[in-house]
Amino acid sequence: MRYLPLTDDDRKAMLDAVGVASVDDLFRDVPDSARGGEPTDLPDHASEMAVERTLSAMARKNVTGQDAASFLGCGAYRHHVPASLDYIIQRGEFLTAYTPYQPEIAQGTLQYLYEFQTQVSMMTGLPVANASMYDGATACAEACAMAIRVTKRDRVLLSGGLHPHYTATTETFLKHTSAEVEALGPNPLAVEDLVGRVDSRTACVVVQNPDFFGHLKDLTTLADACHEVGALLVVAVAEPLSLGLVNPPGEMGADIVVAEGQSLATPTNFGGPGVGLFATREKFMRQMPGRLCGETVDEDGRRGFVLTLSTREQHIRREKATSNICTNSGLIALAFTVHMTLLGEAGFTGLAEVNHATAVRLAEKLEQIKGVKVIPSAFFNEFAVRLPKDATEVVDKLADKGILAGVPAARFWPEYEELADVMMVAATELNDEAAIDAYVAALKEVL
Amino acid sequence: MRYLPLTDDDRKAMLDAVGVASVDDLFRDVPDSARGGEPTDLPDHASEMAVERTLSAMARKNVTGQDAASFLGCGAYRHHVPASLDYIIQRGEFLTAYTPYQPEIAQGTLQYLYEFQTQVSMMTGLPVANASMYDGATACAEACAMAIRVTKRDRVLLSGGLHPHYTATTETFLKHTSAEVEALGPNPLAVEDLVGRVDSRTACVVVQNPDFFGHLKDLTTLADACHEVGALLVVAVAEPLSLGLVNPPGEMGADIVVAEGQSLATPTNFGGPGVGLFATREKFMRQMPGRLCGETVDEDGRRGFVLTLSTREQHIRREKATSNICTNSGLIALAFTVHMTLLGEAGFTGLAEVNHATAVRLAEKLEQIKGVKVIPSAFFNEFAVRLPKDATEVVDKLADKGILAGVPAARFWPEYEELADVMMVAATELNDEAAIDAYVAALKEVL
Amino acid sequence: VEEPLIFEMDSPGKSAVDLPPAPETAGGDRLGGLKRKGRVGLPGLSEPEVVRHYTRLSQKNYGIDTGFFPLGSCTMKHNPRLNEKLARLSGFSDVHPFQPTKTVQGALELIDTLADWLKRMTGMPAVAMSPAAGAHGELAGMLAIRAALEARGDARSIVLVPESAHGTNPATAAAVGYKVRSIPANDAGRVDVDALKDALGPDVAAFMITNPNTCGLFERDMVEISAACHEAGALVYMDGANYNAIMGRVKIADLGVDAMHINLHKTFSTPHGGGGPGSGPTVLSDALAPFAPLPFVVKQDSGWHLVEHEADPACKGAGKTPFGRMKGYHGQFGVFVRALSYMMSMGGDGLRQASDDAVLNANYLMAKLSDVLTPSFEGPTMHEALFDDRFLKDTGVSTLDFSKALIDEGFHPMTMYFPLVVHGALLMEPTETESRQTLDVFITAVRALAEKARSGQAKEYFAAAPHLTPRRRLDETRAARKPVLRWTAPEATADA
Amino acid sequence: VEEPLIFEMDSPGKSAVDLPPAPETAGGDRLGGLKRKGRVGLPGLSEPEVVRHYTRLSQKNYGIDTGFFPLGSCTMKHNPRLNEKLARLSGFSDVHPFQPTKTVQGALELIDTLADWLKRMTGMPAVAMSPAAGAHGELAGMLAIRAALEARGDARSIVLVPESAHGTNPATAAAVGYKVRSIPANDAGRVDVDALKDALGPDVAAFMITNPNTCGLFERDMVEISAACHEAGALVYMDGANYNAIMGRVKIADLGVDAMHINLHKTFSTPHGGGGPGSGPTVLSDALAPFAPLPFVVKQDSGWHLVEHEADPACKGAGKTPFGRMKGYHGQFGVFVRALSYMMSMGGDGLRQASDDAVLNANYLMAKLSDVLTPSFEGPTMHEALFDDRFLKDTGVSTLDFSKALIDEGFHPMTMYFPLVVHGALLMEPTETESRQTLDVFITAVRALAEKARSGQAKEYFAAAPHLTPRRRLDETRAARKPVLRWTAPEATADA
Repeated sequence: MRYLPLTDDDRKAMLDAVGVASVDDLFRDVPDSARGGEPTDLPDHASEMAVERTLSAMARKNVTGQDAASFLGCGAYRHHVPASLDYIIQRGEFLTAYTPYQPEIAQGTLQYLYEFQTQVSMMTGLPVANASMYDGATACAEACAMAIRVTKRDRVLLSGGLHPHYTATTETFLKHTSAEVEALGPNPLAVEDLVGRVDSRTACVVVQNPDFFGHLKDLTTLADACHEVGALLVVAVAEPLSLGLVNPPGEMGADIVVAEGQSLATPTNFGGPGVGLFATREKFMRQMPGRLCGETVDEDGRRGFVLTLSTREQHIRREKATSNICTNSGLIALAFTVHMTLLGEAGFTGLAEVNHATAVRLAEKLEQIKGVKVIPSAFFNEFAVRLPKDATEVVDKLADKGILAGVPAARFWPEYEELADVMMVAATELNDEAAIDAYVAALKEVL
Repeated sequence: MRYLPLTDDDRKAMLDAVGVASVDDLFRDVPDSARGGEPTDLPDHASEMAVERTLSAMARKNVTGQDAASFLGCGAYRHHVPASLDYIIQRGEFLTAYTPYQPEIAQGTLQYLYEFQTQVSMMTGLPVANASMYDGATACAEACAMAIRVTKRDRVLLSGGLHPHYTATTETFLKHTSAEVEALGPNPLAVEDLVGRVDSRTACVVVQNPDFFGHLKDLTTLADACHEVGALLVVAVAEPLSLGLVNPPGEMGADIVVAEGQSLATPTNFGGPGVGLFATREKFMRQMPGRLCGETVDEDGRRGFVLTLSTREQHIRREKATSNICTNSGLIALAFTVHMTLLGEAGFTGLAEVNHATAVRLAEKLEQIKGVKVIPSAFFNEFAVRLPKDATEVVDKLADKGILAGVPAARFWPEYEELADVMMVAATELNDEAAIDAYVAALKEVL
Repeated sequence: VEEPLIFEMDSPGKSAVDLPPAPETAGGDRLGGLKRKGRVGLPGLSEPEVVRHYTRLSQKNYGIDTGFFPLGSCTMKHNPRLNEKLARLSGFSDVHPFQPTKTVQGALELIDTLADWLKRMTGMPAVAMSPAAGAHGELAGMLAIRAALEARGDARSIVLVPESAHGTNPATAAAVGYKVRSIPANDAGRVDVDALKDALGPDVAAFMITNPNTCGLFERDMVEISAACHEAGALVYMDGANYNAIMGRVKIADLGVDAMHINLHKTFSTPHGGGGPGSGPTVLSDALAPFAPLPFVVKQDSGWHLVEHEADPACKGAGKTPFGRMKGYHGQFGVFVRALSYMMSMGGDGLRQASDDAVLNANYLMAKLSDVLTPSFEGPTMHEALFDDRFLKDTGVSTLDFSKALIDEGFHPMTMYFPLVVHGALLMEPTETESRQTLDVFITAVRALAEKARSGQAKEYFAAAPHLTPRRRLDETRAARKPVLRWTAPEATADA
Repeated sequence: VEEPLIFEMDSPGKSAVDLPPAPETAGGDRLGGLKRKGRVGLPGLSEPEVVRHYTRLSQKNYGIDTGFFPLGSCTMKHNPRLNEKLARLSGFSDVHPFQPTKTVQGALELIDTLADWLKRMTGMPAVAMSPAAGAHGELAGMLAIRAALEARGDARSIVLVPESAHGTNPATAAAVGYKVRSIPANDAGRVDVDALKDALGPDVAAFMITNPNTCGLFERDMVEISAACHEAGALVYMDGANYNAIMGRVKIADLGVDAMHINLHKTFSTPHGGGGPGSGPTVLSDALAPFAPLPFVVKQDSGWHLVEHEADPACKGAGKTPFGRMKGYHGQFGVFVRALSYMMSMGGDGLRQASDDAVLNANYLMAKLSDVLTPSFEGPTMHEALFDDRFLKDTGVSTLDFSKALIDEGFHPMTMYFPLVVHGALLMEPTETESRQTLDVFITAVRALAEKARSGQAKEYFAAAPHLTPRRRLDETRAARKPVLRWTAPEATADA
């Protein structure tokens, strides 16, 4: 067993040192009725080769973004991951470290978290950011809980354009608190009246930008309406690359910005792990959930970094903690921060431009197909389309032709018949002209 | 251009510091007639994505050992490469280091070379080994040159069972020296009379074990015959894994052992890079080619390692050097040594046993096919077979069925008609029962 | 060598990424006038600079790959590279969560196979796969408990937690709307069963217990505890933080528990990554199974099916009433691949041997250090060895000082000041992936330091430790008093 | 922390590899009685121990990834990870050299594409792809020269080499059976053309010249030199060690040379790997092209064809008479993939810019250090800055001491004592992948050290440098006097 360094000789000598006859004696505190836990129905240990063969066989049963032209989004985006990024995050000193509790031997982790917090702050347009959450959906739920703490109010209003998984996760997290969650239904066509629903009981309003259907919106009016009555505006960003091209939520009045960082950090990995980004105003800093890394000095006066404000956290505050989060997404945060560093200002804004142009190009070609309508007038790299046929069927047929054409809205709202012909389509820098043309041609065939 | 850190602002400031108006001025020593070397017919720089797309397209045009069941050997073997090995050799501190000329900051490289030399010495049964050569073929040529230096004789006798590339490389290397190279022709069926050809003019005899056709031989008699007349016995090992199961050449009287380390270090990589292993007796140490790492102490008396005996080398000895080798195969030597360390005694001998048993199993099944004859009576994991049909055609047809069945002898000796029906077949731990059965079934179909 | 922040290395206009050209569009942009006006503020670096920067940062870190990491309750075991390699197969990594399920049968098979292993190992009938980490798994377990109690019309209001528990336990209970009551430990370092029984009552929803507990001890009375809870109508949440000690040895189902999370990033080596990503699948009893969250995978005749809605016939029709959703998508899939790679590598026999070796290693440390340190409780211990600071009495050396001095010896310190039930705790968890040779070197170093501390001559040495690290002790008070959480351009600071 | 040798970590029976079971065979082994009797002697370690061992060893190394590496004549430029990633595509790595060529069309296409780039860049009509490193490429070039001369019945016996040449040049000439004559340098650090012309004669086979030369200078008279050689019936071998300075700037063909090797592991970043593997394709003039070694790739109507024999119609029929074979198989294929990945990433424009930046960086170093160090020759220099040790006169500090002191400042030393034509040489090659910021930090450090040396107060400091490394200066004399080239078990030593 290649991972176990003890030999039988070691075991014998160590049992002697401990003063017991066998390992069984060390388990003598286990009640008799709970002995015999050996999982005899599991296979024995296996060689690398055998494990690789088994898992490779499973992997081959999936259609990948390399096998098919992929236009899927809905909060998980396929971007090129630079080779140097994947090298850096595999370095053992990063990969096999723990949460940086001993700052003297964790300055590597701490400094990148500080760089990460700074980047997230810059992107979102808000002055403070934490060192990551599990993902965008849980960050959204935590933002609502935080808004409730900050405002000491109970009403949470969720836009119908919010990612349905974010909505469901937030509802679940707040289920057993005093909060009242009002989640609006999806309606990609209508203008949602959020302003009219904000009142003095409202802790926060949550909107997504661009929203789940791709609509890009000016949030200034909504922010003003929230602030007028003392509510917070929470903005969720499912595609953080959009921040390279679009006015950041912080500048449109958002009080908390949450985002899913996957798109800039890792391949889609069937949806996980991601990394939740979380930024807010300075005055709410001590109400934030999650780890925070701060600057300080060491005994010799040299700049260094530490985890800080841990009095918010559960290992100090226990049941009074701002959140129960402990392990978060350190390595994905590293991937995110390395990618942002590789891109820099020019790369980040340039990549956003390529994405938008690619999506516009796709939209222009789709609009030329009879019966196909691109729904949002303003969007970034993703938009909902209305098809002249059932979207689930279209997607299914195109999958057989090697095109992952989009995500049918019915996958999220099977009960909304009016969404049956709606499909969300995303385009990134990985979709070249040939893939777009193949898509358009195949779509024409099945319509 | 992502690999170039200078900005135009930097360039301008630096040109000012240098005191010239443009970079062109720095090239003013280039004669006018040789200016204008810009390769205008080459494409401009490209994104990672674009390069990856282009090279991936080339890669997909090849049939890999994962696409087809592969039974190819002839000096390049497909073995499982442990994941930890590939991680270790990619660590920047190893990958991006230079030859360890500054030992104070190269103890990592130097210690693994010392471990490598020790492992090679243990495996071959000879007391000293160098820190690697380019590959097995060049190591073989260097061994002959060394034998000529040691014996001050000129005749080199190459067995017909020596890998034809080793033979050709040796002939090329020695072409313009005083040496007389006698290379015997291939004959997988007959017993070669090497003993009868050794005489007092012989510098060395070179044999391969197992030989190119898979024959495993006791070399003791030949060694005695060489030593009796003052000649050296050079033994080439094309599959070093065989040394886990087979009596090592050093114990059968070899004076120099050369080997190709690829099989234990890297995937087959279409044949390169490999790593040449080179071991000999202590008394010949100062006549060895290539780098040597030796133990010493530092100023504080602590054990450390350095490159040593460099007075043999070309940067000191210039035209009197033992060899012109400079860059060798450091990183592949690391891969080799990591794999040997991972295997250890139990893993190395065990893996050799699995290989041999797999080859025997394959031989037993092939022998049951009418007209197919396994040629060597003793072999390790590879053997020549005689087919009832032209081997090149058989291999070609089986390739179309997804079986890389073997290497036709005619690929090396198109002029030897009597070898037209001979094919070399190898089996390793990567060939499972299912692959063997598929092979046998497909072979039956085409015969 | 000092390493600046990336923001201090900025050359405007530079990038380490070359982009493909943007395609031409017929109608210009479609941003609706919402185009960003100002700069983001990101620095420009070339690829060589970025690779060197993060390489150098990494060299300021300590990981399992670099040395012994006996951090109690964190199970810092070897992280096999095979896990990383297989998670990067494009068939796993380049798969989108919303592909038609017929195109992701392998991914669903993998989730179902991992779930099956977890169920077999624990003997539990169900498992919620989506929680993203241990604390998230606790939340899932407690939500399931609350859902089950509400389903029987008896939500209750109190959760009992031993005083030795990890902070996540009370925090989770509070997040699910429960009041928390603490249960004291007895002199043997275990739950005071009488106190527990006294506390149990009609308003107690659940008891959250860590077993092996945070003192490294197996809760001998676990079966009795579970029975008492169930008798009082309460459910039992077992914190699986220390599951590594008993996997393959104890079937969780035999202990009578209703829910337990499993930290794949600890127990199943997937790895910790400097703080995640984790994954905390939560095994559930029959009582809780119907309330498991969405989504989940079921095998049907036509293949694997992903249940994403309550309205799915595989949900409602099958008597399932999920309590909700824990996060986006379908769980920490990339972590699942790594965990299954590890589990298949170890096999049933290897996983049991891992527990045995982890426990043996801890008891060996305990045996070899008991005469110089002060063990808090009588053994045998499980996978951890707990000492308190009595051996430092009157030396002027604190637990913190002692731990920091270990860093100079080349080791990561043990967990300090936890659990809270002993004074100045030192909690060591060697795990099964350390060799006897490593333990012996560590033992020698600890013994030498203990003697040095007790000599009374080295107070200053300890107070100033560590001496050999990239940074000496850092001023945490300053960091918290006036928090600086991001870099700001020097000019901007001057303006402020 | 000291790291033992693996042999000192042995636990017999342990292995870090789990094997599949050996298949059953009907007739037992077929080893003909040649089964190994004794142990090999290899140590047994588990995977965690092996990973930690080599991780710790790596931390004792310095590489480009960790810092500035201005080692003259070694072109230590950034090694992109994209190269590593693409070389690991299974379509490249898991391909066997003896597959039917119809199954390796992509591999042959890659070789031919790389050859095409090399030919376009240099303007040379042919390239031998198989040499495994620079010195091996020199050998190929000189073998081709000898073959060409023999083909015209005029083998000749002498090769001329400048005294500033790398040692591989004379060693290679000798390996091809030539006598070596040295050509002196002039005061400007270049070949003394008059001396060369005097030496040329009917018995001179070739002139081997490095350009830019090892003093970092372009050989201004190169065109004239080539013409003079050709006029005398000799051929010109140009050592491509310093090609990085002029690629995209100078077409090699325009210099009149007949052969030049290209170090893919230096110029094309593939990387150096602590001493290889390298790859040294050698471009050839029309005069040498027919003699290029086997194997080579030709494009035919049916696809790419691999010529492995003289008897192949694409060989003999095409007027080719290869001089032989340089190594096993078809060249350093894995290195080819990396080189092409780099070249396509850089493009024609990027490769030219790389030369420009490399030359600019070297001239910047020269400009910024000329007042404190002593430049050996007047500039402009090409990609290297050469200084001699006059600035250390009477300080008691040697070039070696000075270089070792740089290590403590966080830099890899420059090349020392080479080229031999200047006294106490210090040869710095910054390459184009270093930023101005890095050069400035280096310049500051060198200036400070130079001042320290000249202060006369720091002789002992320099003599004892480096101070901060895993090992201080090592006793090389001891290593060479009684060489210990392998570990031996302590017992065995005692017996001896």
